[in-house]
Amino acid sequence: MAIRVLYFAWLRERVGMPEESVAPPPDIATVGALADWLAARDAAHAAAFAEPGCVRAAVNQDFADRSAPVAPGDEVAFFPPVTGG
Amino acid sequence: MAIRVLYFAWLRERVGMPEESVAPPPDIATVGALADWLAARDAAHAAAFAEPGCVRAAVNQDFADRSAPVAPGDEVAFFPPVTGG
Amino acid sequence: MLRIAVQAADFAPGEALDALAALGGGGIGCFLGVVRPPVACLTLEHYPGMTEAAMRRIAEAAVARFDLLGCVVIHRVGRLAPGERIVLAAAAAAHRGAALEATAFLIDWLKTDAPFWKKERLEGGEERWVEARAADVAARKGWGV
Amino acid sequence: MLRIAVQAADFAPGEALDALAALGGGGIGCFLGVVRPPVACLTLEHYPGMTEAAMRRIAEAAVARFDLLGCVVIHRVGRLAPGERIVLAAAAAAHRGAALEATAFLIDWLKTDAPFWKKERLEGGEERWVEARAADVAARKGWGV
Repeated sequence: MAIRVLYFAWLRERVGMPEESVAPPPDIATVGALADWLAARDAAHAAAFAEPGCVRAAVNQDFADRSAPVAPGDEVAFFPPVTGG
Repeated sequence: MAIRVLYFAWLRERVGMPEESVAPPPDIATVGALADWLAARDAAHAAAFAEPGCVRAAVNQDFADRSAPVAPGDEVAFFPPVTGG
Repeated sequence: MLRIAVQAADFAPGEALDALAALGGGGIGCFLGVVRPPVACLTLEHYPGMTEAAMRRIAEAAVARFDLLGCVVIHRVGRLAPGERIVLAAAAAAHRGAALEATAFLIDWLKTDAPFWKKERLEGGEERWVEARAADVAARKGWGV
Repeated sequence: MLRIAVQAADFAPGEALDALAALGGGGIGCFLGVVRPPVACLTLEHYPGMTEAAMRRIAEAAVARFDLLGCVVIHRVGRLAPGERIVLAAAAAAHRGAALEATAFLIDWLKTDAPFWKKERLEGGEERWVEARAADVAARKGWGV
């Protein structure tokens, strides 16, 4: 089972797509590891994750930090700090 | 020239009229002196001014304390603490 | 923009907010006061002439203090039933902080500095003049000056 | 009463206030955010599903914390022109203090805890993603928790 990855705002623009399904190796078990693994895929992903301090994440629609666990079947979203309201 | 005196809320009810024109002797020259002079007029006025701590005043439509001067031609209002909003 | 009104008629809060939203600011704060049960009937008395002047002074103080683009203060008088609107205080500013603080300022000052008096009739028929609350005086004093 | 909406369509602030005024409280606080020049166009993106859940959590926290009778939070998404309404946060309570504090709480939390992102196009044509403001994070932290 894959991980569904969503991108929002400028991460979406830099990656060039709103979402993708990925199947990282089993040792990719946290948000931070997944981000690093995605960043290493190609230049577009690298650009999206180039400023780790500006990247926030959610796992299954709950805000999550880099140490939060991820597993196949999860929905993981990456985005900049929110600016609604 | 007389002083126009207005009453509001329960002061109006106790005095029994919304306003009156009075001509106190010339030594009645402050809000406090005027209130005491009015209170001595009859039982209705006495009842209105019976709780001096609950009586506020305005002279010519500006809040005023007991020491504020009053003179013929002024409009002086007496009322309880305000409760709008 | 300053809009002050003392009136027996009801008012439309949406219209006040629209007028404030048109001023080019980013944030509008608003407080709406309504007659709350168990009051069966509320009668609002005021001091014509002084009331409008006091409301204008309060509004002008808010505009200066919070750098507002405008504010609206509407206060009804006469007899009001439960659920009826009593008062609206609203403020437009560049940002939300000033808009919401100004709104609180306006309503806090209205409670202590504008000559209105409320008489309540309770559901049992008993009538009483509402007493000024120490909390309102404290809220007003919290703004300094 | 809890009304949460994420929508492209405009909304009527007066309707939200009417619904809150009908709950039997004495005070309704409201914040209305509008697109402010010199922004020529604002585009709001969100995270469908998570957005509604986050807004509901924020609204429920406000209801519990301020003992509200109800609250309304409406946030628009998509493209908005200057002067258009973006967001409304409103709260009904027994008294004004809780209503206004809850309103500030709702909008402060929305700024930091709901997944919306704003892209501005300036009058010159330049586009940029709005950056999160340290002041917003500080305002959110000011509520504790």
